[in-house]
Amino acid sequence: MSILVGAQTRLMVQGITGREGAFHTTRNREYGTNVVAGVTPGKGGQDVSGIPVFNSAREAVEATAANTSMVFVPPRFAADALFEAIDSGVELIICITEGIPAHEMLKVYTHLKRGEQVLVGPNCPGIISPSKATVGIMPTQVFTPGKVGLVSRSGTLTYQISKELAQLGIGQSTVVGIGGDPVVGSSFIDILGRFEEDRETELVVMVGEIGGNEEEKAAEFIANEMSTPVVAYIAGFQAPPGKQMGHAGAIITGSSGTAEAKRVALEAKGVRVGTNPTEVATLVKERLV
Amino acid sequence: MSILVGAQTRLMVQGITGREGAFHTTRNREYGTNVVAGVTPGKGGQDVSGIPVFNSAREAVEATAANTSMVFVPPRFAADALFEAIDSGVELIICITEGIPAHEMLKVYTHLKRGEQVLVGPNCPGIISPSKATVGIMPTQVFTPGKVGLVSRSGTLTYQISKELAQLGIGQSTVVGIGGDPVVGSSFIDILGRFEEDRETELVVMVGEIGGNEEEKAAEFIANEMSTPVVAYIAGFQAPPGKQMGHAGAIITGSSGTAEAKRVALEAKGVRVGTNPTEVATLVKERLV
Amino acid sequence: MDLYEYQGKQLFAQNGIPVPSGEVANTPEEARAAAQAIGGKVVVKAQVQIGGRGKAGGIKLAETPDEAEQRAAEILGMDIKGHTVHRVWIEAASNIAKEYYASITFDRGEKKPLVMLSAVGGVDIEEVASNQPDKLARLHIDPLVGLQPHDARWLAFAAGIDPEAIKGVVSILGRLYRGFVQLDAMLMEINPLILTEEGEVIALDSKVTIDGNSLFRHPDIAALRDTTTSDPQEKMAQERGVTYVKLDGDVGILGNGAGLVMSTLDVVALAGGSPANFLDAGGGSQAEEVVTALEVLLSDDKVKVLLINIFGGITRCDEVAEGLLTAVEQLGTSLPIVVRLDGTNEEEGRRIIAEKAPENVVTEATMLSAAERAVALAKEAA
Amino acid sequence: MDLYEYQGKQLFAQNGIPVPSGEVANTPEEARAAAQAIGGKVVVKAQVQIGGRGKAGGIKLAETPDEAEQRAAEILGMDIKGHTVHRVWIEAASNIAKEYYASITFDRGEKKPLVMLSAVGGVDIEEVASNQPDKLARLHIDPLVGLQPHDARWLAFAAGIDPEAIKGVVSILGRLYRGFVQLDAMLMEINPLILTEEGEVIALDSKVTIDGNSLFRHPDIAALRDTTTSDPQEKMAQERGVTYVKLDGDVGILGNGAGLVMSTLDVVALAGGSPANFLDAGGGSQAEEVVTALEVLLSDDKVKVLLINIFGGITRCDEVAEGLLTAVEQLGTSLPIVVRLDGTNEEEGRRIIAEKAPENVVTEATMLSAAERAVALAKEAA
Repeated sequence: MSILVGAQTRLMVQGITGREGAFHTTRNREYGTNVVAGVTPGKGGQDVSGIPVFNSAREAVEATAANTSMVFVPPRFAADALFEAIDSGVELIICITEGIPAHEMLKVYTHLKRGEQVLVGPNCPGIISPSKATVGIMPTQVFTPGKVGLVSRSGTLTYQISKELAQLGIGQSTVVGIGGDPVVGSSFIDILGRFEEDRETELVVMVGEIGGNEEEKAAEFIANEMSTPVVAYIAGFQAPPGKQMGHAGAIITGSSGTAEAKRVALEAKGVRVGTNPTEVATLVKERLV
Repeated sequence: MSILVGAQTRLMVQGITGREGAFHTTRNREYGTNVVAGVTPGKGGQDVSGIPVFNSAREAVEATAANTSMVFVPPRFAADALFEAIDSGVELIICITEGIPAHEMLKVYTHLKRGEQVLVGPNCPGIISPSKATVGIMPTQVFTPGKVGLVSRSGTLTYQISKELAQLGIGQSTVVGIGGDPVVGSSFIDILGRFEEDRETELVVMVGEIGGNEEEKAAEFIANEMSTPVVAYIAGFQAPPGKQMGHAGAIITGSSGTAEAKRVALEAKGVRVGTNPTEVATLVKERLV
Repeated sequence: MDLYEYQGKQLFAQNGIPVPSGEVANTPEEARAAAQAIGGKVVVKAQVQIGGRGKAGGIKLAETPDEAEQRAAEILGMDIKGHTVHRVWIEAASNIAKEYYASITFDRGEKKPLVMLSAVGGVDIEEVASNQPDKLARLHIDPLVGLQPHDARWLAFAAGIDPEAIKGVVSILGRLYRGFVQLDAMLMEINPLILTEEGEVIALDSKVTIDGNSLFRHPDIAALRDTTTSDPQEKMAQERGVTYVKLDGDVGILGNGAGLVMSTLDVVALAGGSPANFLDAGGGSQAEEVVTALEVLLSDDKVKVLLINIFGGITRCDEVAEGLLTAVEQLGTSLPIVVRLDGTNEEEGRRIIAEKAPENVVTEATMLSAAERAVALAKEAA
Repeated sequence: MDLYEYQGKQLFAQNGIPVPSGEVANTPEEARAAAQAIGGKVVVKAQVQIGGRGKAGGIKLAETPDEAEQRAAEILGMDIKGHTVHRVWIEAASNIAKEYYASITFDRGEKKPLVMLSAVGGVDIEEVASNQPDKLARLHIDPLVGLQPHDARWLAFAAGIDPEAIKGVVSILGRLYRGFVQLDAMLMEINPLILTEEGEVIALDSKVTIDGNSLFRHPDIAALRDTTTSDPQEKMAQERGVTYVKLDGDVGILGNGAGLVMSTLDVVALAGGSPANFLDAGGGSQAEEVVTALEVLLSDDKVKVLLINIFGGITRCDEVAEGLLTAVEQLGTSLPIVVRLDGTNEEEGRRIIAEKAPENVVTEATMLSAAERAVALAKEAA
């Protein structure tokens, strides 16, 4: 009935004593997430609203059996925190931090992929399995439990589409923001594969945008590997070529990577692409029946 | 009836056009080894006694389906040649070169161990499966076909013990020199495991020396994992502590790593240890029946 | 962050990659002095961040300092595909025997650096890639292992580099890779990489893009950031650290999050309107950021209506509303402003606007209705 | 290659690891001048490559330059566990608040660098390891990833480093690891690593071993190679690049390959004899190397008989035989020499000796019989 986060989640927060870290940790816990530990070097022994703080991730995992880590550490120190999370042995790492140098993420990613652990993000809003658990910064009031999985490269657009779904009475199994950086730990395909295996997810919404070719690869994957229906949305039809639109994930290089190219690739594989968030919700409604 | 090298070997030689490389390549071929290619950057298109030379290992493998590489490249360039051999996809790499910086080997080893390929050496005399194939610099006249496997950290001591065996009419399935450097691709355990799986190897001789704790680990492995009997020899009972004896593999640090400690560890696990090469041959003779 | 040719070449030189000696000139007089200092034949090259300078007349040979001055006078101020030439690079002319191509790209798909090398250079490499794919050697590099000498050799042989240039090319690839990593580059391209008549291999051009997220550890490169852009809004946005791209229409757009802003542009276009810009106030927008963003938008005369589309996650709608009120008051604008607030503290935000905002500020409940209203207002104003 | 404390500290300083200021002195006068230049209280430290200097009286405090000169005079020339003191290191005295231990070892077993850190320092770390294992934090590092800041922090917290020293210790561990890799070290140890009364963390001692195979790329370190060894044979062997270790007996031993030579030593001992040395002429021994090796052996008066044990692989027995004849002729020795030749070109080698060698050179067919004969001859000569 959900993927990645849920009742089984035992959350550790790296960077828990920062302003944003403390704020969102508390909100995650209020939503029902089992937050078991925080990590801030030098603040071991303290607590944040009763959540014990440790000097290192390894110590925190040993003491609390945390299985998931949320990384809320400033960009200069985030790659180190990610290596620490990997070495601590948690199964799932969710990195909210925006602005991590791409070459550092390259090293983190290469190291990560030699093992079996999962990273979502960086530069992502997190994951929510409505009414079970949320890890990250998503506005929880937008989401309701249901049978639609949602995976997105964009944070605010995720909220927008979830809101449109809610207006048609449609809830979500899990919503995953994978982040828009050049190097993210989980791709569309990784998350689509998990939704495919989740019995309770009956349809998946994939929210893409210009740049890269992850949507094209996803189209291939959906056609070959998925029985669960997928509805897509792509942002950026009006984006001018060659201009940087907000983050590095959104550069158009030459003719490939455009919203139009992605739409064509998806529709060629039988995936309907909504032209705006409202239409996406309508398409979902039609297909759910 | 043999491990690692044999009739299936298709050998590529990196550094084939050097003086030593060309000499030993020719000798290996004369013994019956199927030498299919050589590699020397910039000499692609030439040949060494009819063996075609390529500019890169990848090209050589593509053109000749080589499955084994012998590295005969000077120490400054050997780590690069090892990375090249790994990336070329050959199954087995045998590195003869002596004097490769240990930190470079650390990187090569770590990279290697992320895959399934096998490295023997560096700083080793190679491998011979008598009357089938030889790869390396061993004096082939010392070896005769038979049912004893031999694995050794020392080159000349390997010849010595093989000669003693020959004098008692005992031949070998395969003889493997694993090399004495701080970082070698294959340990005693790796090779013992292969002999254990080889149906035609009825007994294994393990030739160790002072330094490190590979013999101690092997004792454990022999006791827990092997049904094939093992006879051992350890060199260096007269070595003074703390002095460097010839190569970095032979430093005694404190009380552990001494020949005596190794003898005790092996005998505690029921492995007989000969006090000199002649006695080793006698012990083998007794056990072979 | 894209660098100019001369900046990239300076970084090349610092990393041991041979480049022709040269100097920057901002005026014809400086060009003359540079040519004098360099001596001999020089090339005067327009510094613009766009391809096809040569064909557009932005690269010219000069035999003498006099001629260099004259050529610089012709090139400075030129418009090359919308880019005005503010600087020229004067460099010693090379005797080109062969032209190659070399680059390292940060391959997002494979999540590895991609090295490309071709014995066909000095031309559009995408054409080589599609028409003569066997002439372009490609190799992905394991980021934890790095480019090894054998990788560079394989590329050189596979690309068909001439034997006399192999050593130089292999050496340059090694240095290019080290530079790529140390400088946090997303792209390093040399086109053409030349073999000279004298047998040297040198970089005759450079295209370098540095990861903006890494600039905190490259203050020297951050200082190169170009502020000569001619567009006043882009300049203002750059100075204030706002992500802004100018477009052709009349509906000014402000949103939070790149995806939502792009979607807003699309929805405005679907509603028959024409976006004037892309402006992302960022994920954690606070009141003062909204003020700054509005200042940028309102300084553009073409804007007839503003569309503010906020979905609050980290961003709080009440803070956005307060920022909007402050901005409208400070800037005293009477332009119609359509506001859509959703997400964190949405009700409080809407209440603030309903109670305190002047008449020209209106709210809409959905993104689609907000876009439609903004388009309608823009048409009225036109 | 082992470095002296002062050499290691100079490398530490080059890598940004704080060390007390200091100078080397070869004479009491130089020690005085050094103390003067440094100013204030100094410590005079014997430079020997052996532990336990302090207990042996090799480390002394001096309040004034006069006193420094006096202490240096006492320490220079001292014998510390068989090591003669040729140099002292004069350094500014530190105000020690806490003593820690830090090291990085090249762990051959795990094939990874091993970092060890303890809040208990200035003592024998092996005792800490066995008596208070929880006081010694250990961490293996992935060589392709390297030591990350979080590794250093974990070590510091796990070792129980005092809060006020955490930052300094973490910083030093990072620099120590970088140095370990860049200098191709097999060991880098700081014992003690101290926290001063002033709150600084500094390295008060150094123990550094560099991989001999890497010296071609560290010419500056290669130049530090110590040639002050007092043993004439070891000195001669060092100068000529022969692997030689002096022992106590009277049977001089020459072989090819470390394993075979060690085995020869053992067999000589089993035969009731006493080896005079370990000498490995190397895997590819040629005629001139045999000459050099014999020169080293014959310069030792204690040697009563020579045992030459060669198993030819790369080494060719005929070349060894020729080298032996040349050496015997050049050096004019009448000492009994027992030769055993096996392997590549063994028959040719034996024939050369049988036909051309003087009477004092005899051959034996096996290693065991050769050892027994050499031992018997040594007993006759004694």
